[in-house]
Amino acid sequence: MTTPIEIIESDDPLANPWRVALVRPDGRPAVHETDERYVMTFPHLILREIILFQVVVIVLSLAAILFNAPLESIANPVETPNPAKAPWYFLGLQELLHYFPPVVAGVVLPALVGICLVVIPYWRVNLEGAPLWAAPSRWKAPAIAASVILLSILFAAFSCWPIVIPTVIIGVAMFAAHAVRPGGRWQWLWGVTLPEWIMTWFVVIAVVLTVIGTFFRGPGWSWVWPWMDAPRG
Amino acid sequence: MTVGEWVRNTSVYRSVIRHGIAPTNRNRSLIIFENLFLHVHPVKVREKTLRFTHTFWLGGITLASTIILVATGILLMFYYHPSVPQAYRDMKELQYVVDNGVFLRNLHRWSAHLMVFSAFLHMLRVFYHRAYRPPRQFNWVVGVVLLLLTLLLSYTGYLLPWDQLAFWGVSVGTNMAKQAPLVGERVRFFLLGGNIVSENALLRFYVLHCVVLPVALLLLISVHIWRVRKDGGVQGPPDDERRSL
Amino acid sequence: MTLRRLFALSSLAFLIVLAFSPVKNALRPYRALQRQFRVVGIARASSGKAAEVYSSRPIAIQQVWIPELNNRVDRCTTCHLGVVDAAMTSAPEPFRTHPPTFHTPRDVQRFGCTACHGGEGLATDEEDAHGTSADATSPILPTEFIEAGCGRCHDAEAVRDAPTLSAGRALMTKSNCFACHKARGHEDFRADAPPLETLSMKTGAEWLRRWLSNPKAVDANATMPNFQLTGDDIKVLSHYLFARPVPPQLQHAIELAGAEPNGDSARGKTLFAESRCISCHTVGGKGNGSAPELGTIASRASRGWLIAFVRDPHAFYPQTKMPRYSFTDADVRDIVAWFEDELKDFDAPADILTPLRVNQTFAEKGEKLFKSAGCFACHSGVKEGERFGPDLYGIGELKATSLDFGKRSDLPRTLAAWLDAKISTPRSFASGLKMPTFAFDAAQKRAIVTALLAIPAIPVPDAYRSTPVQQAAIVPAGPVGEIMTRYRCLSCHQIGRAGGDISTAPLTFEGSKVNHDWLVNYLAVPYSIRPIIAERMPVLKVSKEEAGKLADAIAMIYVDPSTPDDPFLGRPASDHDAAEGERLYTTFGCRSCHIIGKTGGYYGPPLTETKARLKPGWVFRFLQNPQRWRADVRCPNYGMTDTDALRLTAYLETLAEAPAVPVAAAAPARKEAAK
Amino acid sequence: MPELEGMFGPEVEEEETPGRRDFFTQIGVGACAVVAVASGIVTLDYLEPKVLFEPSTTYVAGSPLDFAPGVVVPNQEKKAFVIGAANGIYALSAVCTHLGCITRYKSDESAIACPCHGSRFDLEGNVTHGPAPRPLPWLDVSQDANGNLVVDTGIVIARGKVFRP
Amino acid sequence: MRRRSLLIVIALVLVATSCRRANRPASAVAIARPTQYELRLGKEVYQSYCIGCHGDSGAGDGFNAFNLDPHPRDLSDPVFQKGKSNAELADAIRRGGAGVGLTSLMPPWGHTLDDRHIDAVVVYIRSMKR
Repeated sequence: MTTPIEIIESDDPLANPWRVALVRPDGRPAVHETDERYVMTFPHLILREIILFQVVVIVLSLAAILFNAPLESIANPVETPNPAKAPWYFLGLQELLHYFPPVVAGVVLPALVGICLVVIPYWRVNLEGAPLWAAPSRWKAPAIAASVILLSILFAAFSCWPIVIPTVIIGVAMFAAHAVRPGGRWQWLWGVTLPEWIMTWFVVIAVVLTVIGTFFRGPGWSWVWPWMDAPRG
Repeated sequence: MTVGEWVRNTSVYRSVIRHGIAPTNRNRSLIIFENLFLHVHPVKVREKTLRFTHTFWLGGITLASTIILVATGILLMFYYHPSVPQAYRDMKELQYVVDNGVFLRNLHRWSAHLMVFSAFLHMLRVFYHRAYRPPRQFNWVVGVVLLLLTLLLSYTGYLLPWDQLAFWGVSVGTNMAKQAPLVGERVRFFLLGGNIVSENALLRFYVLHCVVLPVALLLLISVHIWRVRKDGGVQGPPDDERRSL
Repeated sequence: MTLRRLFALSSLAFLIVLAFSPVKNALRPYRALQRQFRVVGIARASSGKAAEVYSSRPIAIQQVWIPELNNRVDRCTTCHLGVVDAAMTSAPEPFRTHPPTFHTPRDVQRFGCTACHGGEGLATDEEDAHGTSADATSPILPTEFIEAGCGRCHDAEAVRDAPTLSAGRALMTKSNCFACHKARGHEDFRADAPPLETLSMKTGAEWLRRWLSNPKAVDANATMPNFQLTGDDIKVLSHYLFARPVPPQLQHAIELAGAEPNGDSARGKTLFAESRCISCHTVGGKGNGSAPELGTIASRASRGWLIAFVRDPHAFYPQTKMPRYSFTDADVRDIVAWFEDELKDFDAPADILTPLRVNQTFAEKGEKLFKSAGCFACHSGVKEGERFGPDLYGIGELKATSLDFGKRSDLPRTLAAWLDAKISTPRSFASGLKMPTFAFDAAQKRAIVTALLAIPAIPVPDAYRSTPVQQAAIVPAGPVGEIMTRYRCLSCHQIGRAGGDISTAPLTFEGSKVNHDWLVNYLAVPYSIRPIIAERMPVLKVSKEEAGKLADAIAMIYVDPSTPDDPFLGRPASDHDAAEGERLYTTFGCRSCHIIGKTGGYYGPPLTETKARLKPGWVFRFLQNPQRWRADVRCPNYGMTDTDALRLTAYLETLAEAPAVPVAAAAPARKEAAK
Repeated sequence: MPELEGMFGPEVEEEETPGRRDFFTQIGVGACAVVAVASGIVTLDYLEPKVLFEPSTTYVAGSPLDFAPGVVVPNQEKKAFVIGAANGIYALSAVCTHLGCITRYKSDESAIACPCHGSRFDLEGNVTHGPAPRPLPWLDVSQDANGNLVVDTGIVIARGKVFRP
Repeated sequence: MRRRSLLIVIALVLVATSCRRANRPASAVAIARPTQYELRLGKEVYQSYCIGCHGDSGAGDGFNAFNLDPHPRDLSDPVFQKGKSNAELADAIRRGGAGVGLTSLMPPWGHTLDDRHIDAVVVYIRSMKR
């Protein structure tokens, strides 16, 4: 029983019994590959899944043993803690509220993000996956530069530096990608598509805002350094 | 004959598990397709999808934390009364009286954070691996809705301990919802069952957290996972440009 | 690392990590303590059967659940297992029996533990239950302030077994805390600080400057705190106070009095001593101290003002506790003449009583300061809703984390330390704070902190509140009432629960106690009933007619219905009874405290004049239970039978001499007693 | 299905020796089984309430002097009767032995009647009429430190055991 | 199988020992000292009722002592303290001098003070030992 795993590569349906039918590439499901190594789901995948589950439980249990879930004093509608913070995943939004009118920060921007996420797979530019500078065109560079500058100015008008700074950095990086030489250490930068640039921009902003909201905001939503004692309010 | 063998020879055992235990490919295949839950898997998988960097197992982590959340959540419900001030006192009871209560509550809380976090990372992974492309467009949308549901679940659960953190977190959150033009006020009114965060709000959040949202989540998770299989299994990094349309 | 090895390892880790919580749970400290308690209990058990009870105790969480008391759940007895177990007296903590108090052990099921002690009743581990961590929701009350626990239910009374709490409450009232701060039960509080209308004719700018910069330094009896006013503040306040118009009648009276000829200083000195002014005032620190020090009175108030004031204090100061003595005009002139001769600050500058020339601009500034500094709260009274300082509601249950420690980084982060600092040096927390500085000593501070800690966030339910019968003092209307008001009987005597605490003789049932004729004489010329107490009732110069009216009213109104007029029920006591009573007097050892004839102790009043002074029914009831009317009467209860009490009464009723031992004979004992 | 055997290809083996592989598998499966069984037990332990918020089964019925022979004092809340007898005092459960309705005392007939299905009991709890299958149980009566009667509805005692104060 | 169970046992023991808390009650035989509360109560009672004859320090030199014959007991005397048990002291306070065969000048306090006050006074008297 010491024979190594034998991978059967064959188009013979009898030798590859999991493949019930062959379908054409333009149909569904899109199963194209015939030249890959296959292994039995049991035990290879199942065991990994079990281990994954166990590891997740172990990590969470250790967290549960070491750190108690927060529980403050009973809710008191007349005593507002300062600052009153939403759960951490909403703190980016709450931070936005600091800069923009409530309608913009609380409704327009989240709704925009939600819509954007939903429509991603239905946009051609997302599906093509061509690097940003792959197809040179006359209007592309000026349009991107204009967008970055306009967005920067727009957000700067609200003094929303946590958005302006990432915007400028991403903008600079986009043009830097244009300049990278193929074959160098930075080649991957050239391969980044426009949707990826936008998503990165969004993620960086979300992370920056959330981190600021979580750690750098004290009483009255004023700026505090997390390693200093926050003044009691 | 060992006890194990005897058990495996009983007709009851054989009515439930129809395959042998010898490590043959046939038995291993039967394990998969004779099991409702494993049936979502194919009998064989592409070896490279097992690589860690293929998916970073982020969907699996999210699912694992969901399972933990359901299990611990059901147990916690046994000791929870959605009323003021008993809800808060129940937290203390879990901590001081109920055996392992504080462990389960911690586990539930941290799993919830992990679920939000890993679901978000999962979405990013799928995006950067361009795994939303056809035929997976619909599953991407399902995933976005799942992320939203995850956030809502975490948020509704946030109020249930009825402590200062919960109360003011939810007050701030629902006031953000109030900003929506036209419907904002109504949405908040319906969500809270009133104009203030009160016992009504606690009950509504409880029902949403324990019934409405979990049912929706589990249904959509089934769709999501089923579609993973139907759309050709997990999709890793787009190294294979043949597949781009 | 192969997959299976990984699986084996992660499964083991899975098992170990998951086992953590149940094992930790099984090893919770209270379980170990309960096992330990079994051992301790068996070692201390008096019988095999008792030991059996200890050894069969289940290991389980114990709790006292009181739905009626804010749904309180106290699990303290999970570890403090011997709280009501008499066998655990002097056992090691946490098993020790609760020290006996009025409510323990009998009321443990009724109140639980945290109602008095604070702490987190739901908790089953030491740290959380005692709330020792800085952010604990409900820290346990330190033993030092434990009487605060009594005050949660006894929220409006002096509690006999809680002297610190009672002292704190009395001190807060006396210090006029409630003039500025709102507190439950004190909504109608009115400070009785003197009105300032006649100040410009009473004193001078220099004296006022000294007073405002530190009242206690001028007069140790001052209740006014130190507002830490700057020189400018004092200047503008002085201008404002001197600018206030004097009511014409008083102005007239003061001016007339100032123009009267000088009196006889020597006679004034005698009168002053006779009148026992030091029952309330002090002279050179000697005296009761509840009224101003008179040692330098002539450097404090002008002669005219003093004469006019002593003649009719109530016209100047309606809320004053000072009686209006029935002095003649000459008497007052003489007394003030003695003041002018002797009771003077001889080091003071000559112009200490020179009035200020008012500058109107300063006076206007001063008026603003009078309001902004809060002077008006005591001196003009405040309307409801205008209290100056923060509310005291719930101050006893503030969380340490919610307190503003301001600049005081030196303090421990506890409520008690914060309160203590607030009443010691209120302005040290931040600049611009307005609370003045009181000069409390350590014991007083402890008492006030105790009283403050007794103010709960949520009052206990009514069923648990001890609500003493709030009976107002019954003071008859009409002429007798006027006499009683004039002589301010209630400043010293208690009637019911109202009245002052200077006299040890409440008037509530005085009519049942003393004979009418004796009382008439006593009111006219009071003397010291108890030789060891030098303080006695002041000689108010009550006329015979007034004394008669008062005695009539007392005999009629202040009567205890349960005290018989005639304990002998119509069968007069025989000589034999009296003889038996005399024997009992010796048997009981009454002479260790009382004087009859020439021998006996100075602790109680001499009994030589019993027949003249006391009614037999009262003596009889008193002998049966001396603490019947006042719980703090020192005479022991001998548990006498009715016959014995009656015989002793019969004996005491034979005693009708004048006091055998003159007051002065007891002089050596006085100093002791004054302590 | 032996004919299908070939479709699955030969058995797949890994590089390890069977003994080692078995050992690791057994450790893994064994640990998982222990976790499964233990979590079941721990869950049961978790579900067992450790403290109860239930009203006490005892109550103070009053002074023994209040129970002259023939006096019947019902307690609606605690579902019991305290009855004075010639030779002492006893307590009866007021819960009908038929279907658990609360019986009532009819003073004019000196009987205990159940409003639901017409069962009747005499003052010693014996069934005199109706569907009740058993007599009303007698409850424990004792005296506290103040001399008051304490009834414990949680303790059933032998019939006829009258408490003598 | 044996190795497996051994491993599990070792693991469990490790877990068990690592989370044991050092929270042990004092030994069963130790006698606790009087609480501050008892001392305070005892002092209050003493100063109300006893100080007149027995004096501030218990030396029997109260202001009323001069007229008493026999003289009040010196409560701070170590010999006296050693010779009397707490129960005897409490009994003398409760029943008075006459009750325990001594002078009737020491009154009985049993009807005035309850047991906890008397016990507290005894505790306080013990603290006055020279």
